[in-house]
Amino acid sequence: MAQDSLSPPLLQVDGLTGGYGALPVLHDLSLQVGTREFVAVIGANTAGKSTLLRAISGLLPKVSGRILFEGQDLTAMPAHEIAGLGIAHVPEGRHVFPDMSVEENLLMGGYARKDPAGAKRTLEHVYTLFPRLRERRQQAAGSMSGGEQQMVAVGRGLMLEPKLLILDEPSLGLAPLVVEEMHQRFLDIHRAGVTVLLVEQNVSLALHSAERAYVMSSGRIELEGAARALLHDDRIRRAYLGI
Amino acid sequence: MTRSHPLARLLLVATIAALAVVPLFLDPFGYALRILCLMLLFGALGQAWNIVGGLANQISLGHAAYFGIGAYSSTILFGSFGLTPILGAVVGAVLASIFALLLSIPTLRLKGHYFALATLAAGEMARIVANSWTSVTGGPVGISVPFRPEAGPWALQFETALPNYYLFFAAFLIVTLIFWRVKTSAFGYRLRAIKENEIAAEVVGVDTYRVKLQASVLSAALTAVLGTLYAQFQFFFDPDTIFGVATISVKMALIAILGGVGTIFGPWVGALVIIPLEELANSWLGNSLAGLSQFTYGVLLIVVILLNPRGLISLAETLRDRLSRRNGQ
Amino acid sequence: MQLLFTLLQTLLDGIMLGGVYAVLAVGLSLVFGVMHIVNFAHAEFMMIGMFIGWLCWHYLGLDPMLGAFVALVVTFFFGMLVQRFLIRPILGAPQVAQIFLTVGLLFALENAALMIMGAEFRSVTTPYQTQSVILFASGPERLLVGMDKLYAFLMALASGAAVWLFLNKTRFGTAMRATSQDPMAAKLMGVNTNLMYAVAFGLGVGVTAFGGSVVLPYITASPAIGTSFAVLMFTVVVLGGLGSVTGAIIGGIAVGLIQSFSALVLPIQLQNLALFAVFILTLALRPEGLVARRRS
Amino acid sequence: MSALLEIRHVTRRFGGLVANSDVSFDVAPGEIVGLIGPNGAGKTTLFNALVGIYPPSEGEVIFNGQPIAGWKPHRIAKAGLTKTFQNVALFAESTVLDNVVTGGLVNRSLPEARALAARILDRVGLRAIADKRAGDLSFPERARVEVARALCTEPKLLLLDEVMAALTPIEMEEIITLVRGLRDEGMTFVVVEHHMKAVMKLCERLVVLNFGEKIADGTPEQITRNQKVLDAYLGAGFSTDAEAH
Amino acid sequence: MTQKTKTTLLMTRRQALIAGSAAALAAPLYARSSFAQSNVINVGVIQPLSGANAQFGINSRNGIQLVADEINANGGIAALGGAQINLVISDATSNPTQAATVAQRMMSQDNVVAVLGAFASSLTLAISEVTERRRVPLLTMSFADQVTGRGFRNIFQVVSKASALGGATVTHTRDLARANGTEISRIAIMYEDTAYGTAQANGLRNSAAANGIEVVMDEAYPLGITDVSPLINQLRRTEAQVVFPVSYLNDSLLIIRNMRQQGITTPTVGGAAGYIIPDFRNGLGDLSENVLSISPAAYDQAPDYTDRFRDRFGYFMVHEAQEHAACMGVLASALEIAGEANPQAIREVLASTTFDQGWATVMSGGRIAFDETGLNIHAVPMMVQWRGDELVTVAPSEYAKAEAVWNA
Repeated sequence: MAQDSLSPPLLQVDGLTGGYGALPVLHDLSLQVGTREFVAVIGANTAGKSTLLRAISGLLPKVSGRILFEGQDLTAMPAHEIAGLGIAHVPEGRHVFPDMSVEENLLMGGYARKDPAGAKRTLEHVYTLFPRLRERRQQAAGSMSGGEQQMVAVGRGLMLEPKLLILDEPSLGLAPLVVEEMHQRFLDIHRAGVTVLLVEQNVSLALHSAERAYVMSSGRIELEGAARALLHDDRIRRAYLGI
Repeated sequence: MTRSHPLARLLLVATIAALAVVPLFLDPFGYALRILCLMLLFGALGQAWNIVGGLANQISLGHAAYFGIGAYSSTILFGSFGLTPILGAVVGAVLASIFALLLSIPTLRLKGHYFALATLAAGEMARIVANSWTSVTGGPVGISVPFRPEAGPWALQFETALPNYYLFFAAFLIVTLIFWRVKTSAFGYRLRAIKENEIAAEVVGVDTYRVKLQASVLSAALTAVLGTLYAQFQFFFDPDTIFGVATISVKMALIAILGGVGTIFGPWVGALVIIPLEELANSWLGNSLAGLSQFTYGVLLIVVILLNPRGLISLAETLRDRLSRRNGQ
Repeated sequence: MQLLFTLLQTLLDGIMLGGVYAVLAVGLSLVFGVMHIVNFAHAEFMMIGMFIGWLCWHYLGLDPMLGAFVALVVTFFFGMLVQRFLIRPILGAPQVAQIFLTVGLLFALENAALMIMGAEFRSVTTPYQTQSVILFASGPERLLVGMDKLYAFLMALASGAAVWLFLNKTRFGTAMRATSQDPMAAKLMGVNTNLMYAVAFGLGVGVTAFGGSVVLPYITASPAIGTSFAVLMFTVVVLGGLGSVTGAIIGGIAVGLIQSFSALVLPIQLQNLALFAVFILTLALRPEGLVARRRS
Repeated sequence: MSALLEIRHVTRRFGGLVANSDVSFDVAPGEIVGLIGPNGAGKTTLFNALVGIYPPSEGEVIFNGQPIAGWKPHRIAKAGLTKTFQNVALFAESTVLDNVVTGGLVNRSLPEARALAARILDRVGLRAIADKRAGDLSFPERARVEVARALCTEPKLLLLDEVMAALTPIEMEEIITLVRGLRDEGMTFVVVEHHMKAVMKLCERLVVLNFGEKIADGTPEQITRNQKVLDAYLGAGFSTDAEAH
Repeated sequence: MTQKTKTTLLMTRRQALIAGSAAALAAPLYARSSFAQSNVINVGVIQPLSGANAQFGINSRNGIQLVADEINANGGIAALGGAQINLVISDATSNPTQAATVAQRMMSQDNVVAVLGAFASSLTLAISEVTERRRVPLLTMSFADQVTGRGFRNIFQVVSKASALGGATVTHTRDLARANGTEISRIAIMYEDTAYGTAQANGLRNSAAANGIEVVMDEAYPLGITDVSPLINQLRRTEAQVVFPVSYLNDSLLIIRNMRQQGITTPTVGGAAGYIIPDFRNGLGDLSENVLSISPAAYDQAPDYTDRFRDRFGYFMVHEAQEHAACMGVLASALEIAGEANPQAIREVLASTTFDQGWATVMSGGRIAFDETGLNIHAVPMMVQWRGDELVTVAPSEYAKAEAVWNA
């Protein structure tokens, strides 16, 4: 479960500082994700979790520090090239292409693939994982329910056959049953060999799914540890409910 | 204004004094005086546009409609009934206000590009009406202001352009003053609130629809009065010119925007730059190669916007901020 | 009987004309749809296309229907350059700046054309300009369509279909649509959005230039021709819904029909008055256009 | 005492999406009510429905004895109900002072509004930055200007939407003192806040939304023991695990 | 009007003083262009060199340039010691405000003795408001009725009024048809809704009424019309014997081609503008053969002169060039007679002389004389007809160079 300490991590973030305007949201933040690991980042709203993910996938213009993926420095790389390295980022709020059909959305997910021919196979795989999407393949993604849109967003990320799958708040606004279902899929995906970095406000789910977790607050990492251990850590409960 | 620097105030007084005195030393029939007249006219037009375009950020590209209504109203009333253009201007202002009210019903909730396009079309509609309604407007041939020296100054007709100049000067100062009053009054606060965040403005109690309507009507009425002054200065106009998209609507907006949209001195700077620039381009390049002057004009426009999308006056503001900071602010 | 023929002929004229408006406006719609920029200089690219078509006809003997392809290619690359150096820097700027930069571009292009091509009206001569197809005849009444209009209409249809296919059936086109709908997500998929913007602008002006060449057999080229089409193009695009290809086609046909049918009840002189009234009302009542997008 | 605000079966739909469903509760004069719930629970939507930005699709809102559902926001503001914005919606190009003055114009003349704004700036602790451009402020400063602008409309009831996000504990303490003080002068508050510590400290009563529905209403002590609330916040399973521990 | 000039003279002493001192201060600036010091006479030329009318403005400029160059090459104005004509040419940008500003500039800075221009009547009317007040003669070929209809003393129009052009179109057409055994009783008029189109259509309409001819179609259409089908559909349903389209080139081509498409062979008589320029022939090819049009002047009336234009510029002397050349010719003659480069002296000569020398002879009748409104009393509208690449005068009979072909 713990990462192999001998091999270098898949993703390594060192001393990351950055934000949108003059004021940094992230302060000297460091974390790492090993190959085939399932890592969660949890923390209250405005802790800077999404900002961290945006920095990794190149959407944040001004960052200092270092982000290494398979030894390659991402800090100066434009977002569209980062996708080509095998990082699929499923953004918060789903961001499906609303006027496109489900299938078009999914195919867009494979846009950066080196082997466009393999997309067909992956599409089948995604449909197997989310049968609902197969049923609705011709429907405009914007007209679907929140849960279905989330499936599209995740499926779209998988279409890249990513080395690293970044999931930003995938349970936001979804009904509890759908959330459970979704997390089962994440576990399936991880079991199939994909490295997962998950940001999740549902602490319980996040810690049940992940192997290891970071707790963020005010743009810094406050805690780090095995997910199971954190699950029983009273500090988290206090941080969230203020009791 | 509250933040004005003493140097700026001095500059302002000096400018006004110069504008008041300099024409006395110019050829009263001359070219220089005409250019000054046009600068003041278009400065005032830019300022009138600024009330709705600058303060409320409703980018109108149809203000020529009001300008034309003002020009046609006074000219037709003067020609047919001998009504003094002073009253004609009032009628024009009322008609332009009504047009603004009617136009606001479908357009006032539109924003940005959509508002610009709708007003553009409205200006064109006014032109088509003036062009087709030959029995009233004289149609496409245009209309000449009848010359009636016997009517005296009541006809707003003068042998030299000097009285016209002072009329434009007064209009320019009055419109500027109105703009300043609007901007610094409760009304101005509301307009700026709408410009910067319409929903937030509503939530803190601004009746956005009503405020925008008031601004449109005020701007339309002022523009119409300037239309009358223009007619009495130019003596001849036709629908294509007076309702022109490029010659009036866009130019008005351009003057306000190039100078610095929503600022009190924006239209001053805009008129000061654009009118002479057009003239210089025309007089230097007008005959060297057909189109070169207009081409240069277009390129300059592009360059200015690429260099500073917020307008020329923001350069001055940066300078002023630096000055005031040095003064220990 | 005569009334029926009149109505049918009017319908036919409106559709033929509307098809041409559609191809002229598809490009404008594309540019707006992908970049959310209203390009006031767009009609100038039609003028450029007309001149390219005319030059091809005059010097190479190419029919304008073929010259249209040359116009498309040339303006495509020209448009990419314009996008890179003029439009991209103002993508995030206030709308006023966008409006007036493209107005400046309008002045510059029109007068550059005047300097290069001179002020003469340039017209082509083709055999089919004076021919027509009689679809139906009964006694003195005839239902006919001019060959020049028919060719232009078919070319318009073909190019509209090609753009549609490009956007919907190719990988690149799909990426372009993705960029228009959610540029952030598109970036995450590995789409070079800057490239998409450049290509969308190039293609947008290219298709309009194509349309310019296609109408050359019945509209004369001159540097000022763009201005007379500018408002018309915007009307088409707004009626159809800014940013949608099918919308532009439907908007084009709608404008064609409004113009041709208004001539039955109003003096032709007022045909644009009717059009603009419809235009403003559409903006007010359905700012998303007659063809609403599926997004809720 | 009768309620200042009565929310009766309010439902708000966007197309097919139901953002609020049959929400009912009252706010008494002088109360500080916390409105909490996980992200996406519909708290901001409810605020927007109350102040008229997106009026309720169904249901009634009685404010100060008047049915206000369907009124335009400016009229509701004039009646004494306004809100702050979660993603601060200041007039960015205007100064802090001008932002606040604008709020004061709802029921006052400009000079009066200026005087009031000056007093409010003092009270909220913004006097030193009164002439700064609002767009240049730091996030915590902006949140305070939001509050000051809303206060300048002299509301009877103020809806505060996450004004304490990203504040330091000391700054939070200042806001809490401010709100308490204003309450003591007769104002009423409904507060949406993610920072639970602050919510628990500030509010006497909490209303919890989840998936657009009200799931709990009670004192902070009751709420923290409410299983439904714990499930909503931490996910089913967390609390049991913690309890077992 | 006399009142007006009187008041002009009533410049107060103070103003005169100020103006004088200002002029003295500014004098060095004007030195380069002052006619008093060097032997150069400045003549203002204001034309639309850009915008929609640019082509005609450029043609006009070419015509004027040709004449001025000839005068200068032949030793300039003899009466002024061989003074050279210096053309001060400016672009009116198809915008009347700009045209007036340019006129003002020429008078203030270049001391022009006269202004020539400006093709479009809207521009000319705007310029005339300035020239009238500055009392500088304005010579023009614009023909809207208003140009000479306002009692101005300093405007001189070398061509007939639009109403006269329209009238002549109808009468000449009737006569030509009658000579071929057809009596015209029903006509159709279609015109663009510009100053030019409306004015000429007015003449057509009035003349038809005066001659008892029924106007069965009378339709204005917007400038820049993209589809003339509705017009031609309407024409098809009328029983018109002749159609009179008044339009610029684009619409002319559209109308003729669309008529041909619909198989309509109704004889077409154009209203100058688009119908009598080389581009009409270039655009229509053989279809242009035998198309009739009215023209304010015809180049085949004075081939000796107009061929020089063709030699220099490579196309036949279009009417606006010819008429503007006549303006320049008249002005040169007036300078010779006046013997001084003084605008008012020139005005007096223009108002009182019959010009029958040099380029003044290229106008119909071979001479030019202005009546008290400034209208050339010898101007006669010509009916011209396309023969191959050339236009030939076919009416009135005393000017005809060939027999008209009816029913083209």
